[in-house]
Amino acid sequence: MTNSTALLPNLILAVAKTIETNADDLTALDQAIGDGDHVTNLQRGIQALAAQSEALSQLDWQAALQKIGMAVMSSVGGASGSLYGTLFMAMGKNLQNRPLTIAVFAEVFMKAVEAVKQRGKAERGEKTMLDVLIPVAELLLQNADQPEVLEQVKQTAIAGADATQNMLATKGRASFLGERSRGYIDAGAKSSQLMICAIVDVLTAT
Amino acid sequence: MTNSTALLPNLILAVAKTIETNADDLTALDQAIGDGDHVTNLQRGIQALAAQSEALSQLDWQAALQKIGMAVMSSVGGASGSLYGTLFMAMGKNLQNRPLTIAVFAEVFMKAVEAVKQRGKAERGEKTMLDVLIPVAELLLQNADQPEVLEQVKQTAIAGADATQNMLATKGRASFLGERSRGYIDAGAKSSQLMICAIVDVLTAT
Amino acid sequence: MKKFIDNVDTILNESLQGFALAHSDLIEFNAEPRYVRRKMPKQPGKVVLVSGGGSGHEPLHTGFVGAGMLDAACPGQIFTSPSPDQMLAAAQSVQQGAGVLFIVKNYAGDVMNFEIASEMLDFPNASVLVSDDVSLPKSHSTGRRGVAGTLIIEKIVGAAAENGAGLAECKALGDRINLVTASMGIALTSCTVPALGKPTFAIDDNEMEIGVGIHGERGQETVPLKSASEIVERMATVIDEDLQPKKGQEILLHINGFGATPLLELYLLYDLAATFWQKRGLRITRSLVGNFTTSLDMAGASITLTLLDEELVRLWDAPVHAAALRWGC
Amino acid sequence: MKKFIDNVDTILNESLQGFALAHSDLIEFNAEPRYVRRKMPKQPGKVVLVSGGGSGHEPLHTGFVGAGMLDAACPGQIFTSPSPDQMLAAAQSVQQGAGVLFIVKNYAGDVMNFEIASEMLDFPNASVLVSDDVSLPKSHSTGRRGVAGTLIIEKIVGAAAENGAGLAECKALGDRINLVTASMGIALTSCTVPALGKPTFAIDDNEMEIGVGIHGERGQETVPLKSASEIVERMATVIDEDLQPKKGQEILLHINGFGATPLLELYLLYDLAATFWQKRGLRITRSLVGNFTTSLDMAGASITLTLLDEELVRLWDAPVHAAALRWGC
Ligand SMILES: Nc1ncnc2c1ncn2[C@@H]1O[C@H](COP(=O)(O)OP(=O)(O)O)[C@@H](O)[C@H]1O
Ligand SMILES: Nc1ncnc2c1ncn2[C@@H]1O[C@H](COP(=O)(O)OP(=O)(O)O)[C@@H](O)[C@H]1O
Ligand SMILES: [Mg+2]
Ligand SMILES: [Mg+2]
Ligand SMILES: [Mg+2]
Ligand SMILES: [Mg+2]
Repeated sequence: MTNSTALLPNLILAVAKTIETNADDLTALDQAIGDGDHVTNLQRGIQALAAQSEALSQLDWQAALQKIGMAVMSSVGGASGSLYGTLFMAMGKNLQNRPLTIAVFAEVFMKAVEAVKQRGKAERGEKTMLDVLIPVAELLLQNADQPEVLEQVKQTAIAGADATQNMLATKGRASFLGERSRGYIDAGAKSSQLMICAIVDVLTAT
Repeated sequence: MTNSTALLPNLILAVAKTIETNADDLTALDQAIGDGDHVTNLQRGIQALAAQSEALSQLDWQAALQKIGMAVMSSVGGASGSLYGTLFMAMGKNLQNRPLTIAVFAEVFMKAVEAVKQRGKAERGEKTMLDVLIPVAELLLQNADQPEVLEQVKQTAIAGADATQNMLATKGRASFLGERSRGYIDAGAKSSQLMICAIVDVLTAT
Repeated sequence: MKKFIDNVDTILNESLQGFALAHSDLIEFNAEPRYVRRKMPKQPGKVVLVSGGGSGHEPLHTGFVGAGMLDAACPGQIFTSPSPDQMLAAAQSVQQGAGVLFIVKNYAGDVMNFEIASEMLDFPNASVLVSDDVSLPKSHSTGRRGVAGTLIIEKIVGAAAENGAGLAECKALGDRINLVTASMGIALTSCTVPALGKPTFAIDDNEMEIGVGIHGERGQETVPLKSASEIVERMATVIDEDLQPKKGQEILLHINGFGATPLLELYLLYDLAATFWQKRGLRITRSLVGNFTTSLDMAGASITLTLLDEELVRLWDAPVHAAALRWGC
Repeated sequence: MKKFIDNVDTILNESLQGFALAHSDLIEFNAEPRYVRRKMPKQPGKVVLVSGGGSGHEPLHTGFVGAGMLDAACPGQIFTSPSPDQMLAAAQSVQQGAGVLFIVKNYAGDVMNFEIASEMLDFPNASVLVSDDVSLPKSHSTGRRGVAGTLIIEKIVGAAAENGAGLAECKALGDRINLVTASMGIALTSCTVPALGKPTFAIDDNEMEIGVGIHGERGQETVPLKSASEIVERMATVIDEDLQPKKGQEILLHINGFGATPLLELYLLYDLAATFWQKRGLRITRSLVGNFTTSLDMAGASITLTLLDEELVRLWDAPVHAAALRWGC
C-alpha cells in the first residue's frame, strides 16, 4: 500500500456514499441512545472534505491527513468531530514524512487510535467507536505483512461494531442511559465500521 | 305563578343537572366556534348558587334575584357571566317588591332581557343567547294570561337555540370566525335554552 | 393531557401563589377576589393602571405588574374574563386619588365585565380598549381583538402614569398607541385548556391556522403549512397594509411566541420580519422577541408593529421593573 | 414537523442573525467561525468568560452574553458541541490580557472540543466543568451532565470577573458553585430536532421520562405520569439528598422550563418546590422561574437548587445586562 493521495477524492466519495446509504439506520441508533445528530455531524465533515478533495489530492499524505483532521475538527462538532479530527491529525503528525506503506500505516494508525483514547479518556469495551478502531489497529499492526489483511480489517470492524450491541455504555451520551443503553449498536462504532469498510473496498478495487 | 323563593333550591338543582347532563355537547359547541370554557364558567356559577341555595330560599324574590345576579356576576366570568349576571340583577331591580305573578314576571323578564341587549350591544339574529332570550320574553309578554304558556316557552326556547345554527355570528367570540361560525348552535343560546326548559319543568311539575 | 398539574380546579390559584412567592419583592397576590398588585404602591396623586383578562397568556398581565407598568392585574380563569368584583377590589386597593385607567383587551367578556366595574366605581376612571389584531377587518362587527400589542400599551402608558400624566392624558396616549399598533398571529398547533384536557381544535400535520387570537381558537383560515419566509411575508403584508407606514418611519417590532415555539424560531421570524420592513425603508428602533402573550402550550407566534415617535421611544425606554419585563433599574 | 423554518441547514445562522439584529445594542454575531460576543468589550486586565455548547437550549448561552455575565458564546449546531476553532476565535476576540475562563457543560463533545481549544490557546485559560445533574450518581463513569445550573455559574462568576477577580479566583468560584448546585429534570414529551423532522423518542400519553438531560434524550426511567406534587416530591428529594442542606440554609431556587411548558405550570412547580424546602427549614433567598435552558420544543421542566452564602448572593444581585437576563441597570 503505497497509494498516493490521488486516491483521496475516491475515498471521500466512498465514505460519503456509505454514510448516505446508511443514514437512516445510523440516525436511528444515535436517536435510540444518543441525540440523533451523528449523521448530520458526519455529513457536515464529509461536505467540507468533498469541497476540497481535489486540493487534498495535490498534497502529500502528511499534509493531506492534517488538513483532513482540521477540516473534520472544525466542521463536524460534537463528540465525533473532536475524535475523528484527532484521529486524522494524529495520523498526519505521526507519519513524519514517511511513504505510506501498509507497515507504516499500521504504526501510524495505532498511534492515532491511542490519541483518540486519550482525548476521549476511553478504553475498549465502553461502547464507542474505539470498539471498532482498537481491534482494527491491533489487527493491522499484527498482520501488516499478510496479503489478506484488508479483508480481515472489514470482518474485524464489523465484529467490533456488532459487539457494542450488548455492551453497557460508560462513555459518551449513551452512558447517561445506564442499563437502557444495552441492545443498540453504538452509532460511532457503526459509522467507523462503515467508513473503514468503504475505504477498504476502494483500496482493494484499485 | 306566585311561587315562593322556597322553589329556588329545586330550580338551582334542576339547572345544575341539565348543564351536567349536556356538558359534553355544550363544551363541544363552545370549542367549535368559541374557546371551550362555557360549561366550566356556568358550573362555577351554579356551584356558587348551590352553596347558598338554602339562604336564598329565605329571601323575597327581589333580594334573591339580586343576590343570584351578584353571585353569577362574580363567579362565572367571561361573556356569559356578565350577561347572565346582568339578567338576574335587572330582574331583581325591576321587580320593585311586587309579588311574582306570571304577568309581573313577563314584564320584569322583558326588561332584564333589554338590559342584556344593552350590556352586550347585541340584537336578535347575532347568534347569541339573545336568540333564545328575546323570543321567550316576547312570548311571555304576549301570552302571560294563557295557561299553556309554559309549554310554549320550552318550544320557543328550543326553536330559538336551533335557529342559531345557520346564523353568522356577529357578536361574541364566534364572530371572529366569520363564515366559519355557521353550522354550529351557539353555546350561550343552547345553555339558555337548557336552563329555561329545566326551570319550566320544575314549575310545571309543582 | 400532559401537564404539570394537581387539580384543574385549583391550578390557577396555586400557580399564582408560586408567582407571588417567587416575586415577593415585587408583587402581592390577593386570592379572594383574585388580583395581583404592586408591592410598593405608586406615589399619591398618580394615575394607576389596572389590567386583566383570562389567564393562560402568561406572563401577560401579572408579569407586567410593577414599577413603571401596571399597578394591578386581575387574572380570570383560563381564557375567561375576570369578574367585576376583582377589578373593583384591585382598583380600590391601588388607587392613589388620581383615578384608574383600565387596559382592556377587546373581547365581549372583558369589555362587559370591565364596563360593569367602571360603572360601579366611585372615583374617576377610564378605559383603553386594545384592538390591535389586524387579521380582522377594521369594520368587524365587534371591533378587532386585543392581542400582543397590549403589553406595548401597558408599558408605554405605565411609564407616562409613573411620570405623573393625568387620567385623560393616559387614556389618550393609550388610544393613540392602539391606533398605530397592529398584530397578526399564526398557530401551528392547538393548545390544551386544562379543564378540558384535550386540544381545542384538530389540525393536520401539514396545516396551520392563519389569523388566530390568543385563546386557542381557530383562525380566519386553515391553510397549508408554509415556509417561515412565506408566513412572515403574508403576516407582515397585512400589518403593513393596515398601518401604511411611511419610509423612514421608526418602528417597534415585537415577535411574540404563543408558548411552545422555541426562541430559535422566534428569532428567525424576527430576522425575516425585520428584513421585510427594512426593505420598505422603515427604521427598527426598538425590538422585543419572546413569549409574552401566550396561548398556554400553543405552537405559533404573532408579529406586532408599533409606529414610534420620540415620545413613545422615550416612554418605552423608561425604567420598568416587573416580573417579566425589566430594564433601567 | 411543525416549525417556523425555511431550511434546516441554515436556520441556526438565520436565527442568530435575527438575534444579533434584535439585540444590536448588546451583542455582535460572527458567522464564520460562529460566535456571539459582547458589543462593549470588558475593560483591559479583566478575565473574560466564554461558554458555548450545542444550540437548541436558547436563551442559553447566547442570551447570557453581556455586561456582568458572558463575554462570548459559541453556538454549535443544534444539540451538537461547537468546534475548537469557534472557541479559539471567540476567546481571542474578547480577551483582555487576564486570561479566559471557559464554562463547559460536562458532555463528551463539549469537554473534548473545549480541551482542544484550551491546548491550542496561547494565553492563560482555565475551565469550569458544570456537572449539576443529580439524576445521575456522583460516581457516573463520565461524571454528571451539566444542565440548568450552568446559568447560575455564568451569572455569578460573570459578576466576579466584572469586579476584577483573577483567573484562578474565577475558576475556583465556578467550581465551588458547581459543588453546591444540583438539578433534576423531567420530560413530558420528546422534542423534535429540525434536521431529523420527527420526535427523538416515543412516549405514551400517560408516561413521563424522569432524569432527562437537555438534549431531548430519554431519561433514567420511563414512569407513569404523576401529579405535579408527586413529581416535585420525587425530584426535590433527589436534589435534597445530594446537597444535604442544613436548616436555615439560604438557597436559590430555579425552575427551568424545557421550552413548551407554560409559565402557569412552571410557577405551580415553583410553589410546590418552595413549599418542599420551606418545610425543611431552608430560606429561599433568590428565585428564578422561566425557560432558560431549553430542549427546543420539549414539554418538561427541571428544578435547580444552589446553596447560597453572602458572597454568592451579592454576586447574583450584581448588575447584569444580557438579552435574556437583566437587572440592576
Ligand atoms: N469519550 C469517548 N470516547 C470515544 N468515543 C466516544 C466518546 N464519546 C462519544 N464517543 C463516540 O461518539 C459517538 C457520538 O458522536 P456524535 O453523535 O457525532 O456526537 P454527540 O454524542 O456529541 O452527539 C458515539 O456513538 C461514540 O461512538
Ligand atoms: N355581546 C353579546 N351579547 C349577547 N350574548 C353574548 C355576547 N357575547 C357573547 N355572548 C354569549 O356568551 C356565550 C359565551 O359565553 P362564555 O363561553 O361563557 O364566555 P366567553 O365567550 O367569554 O368565553 C356565547 O355563546 C354567546 O351566547
Ligand atoms: Mg449524537
Ligand atoms: Mg367561552
Ligand atoms: Mg372564555
Ligand atoms: Mg450531539
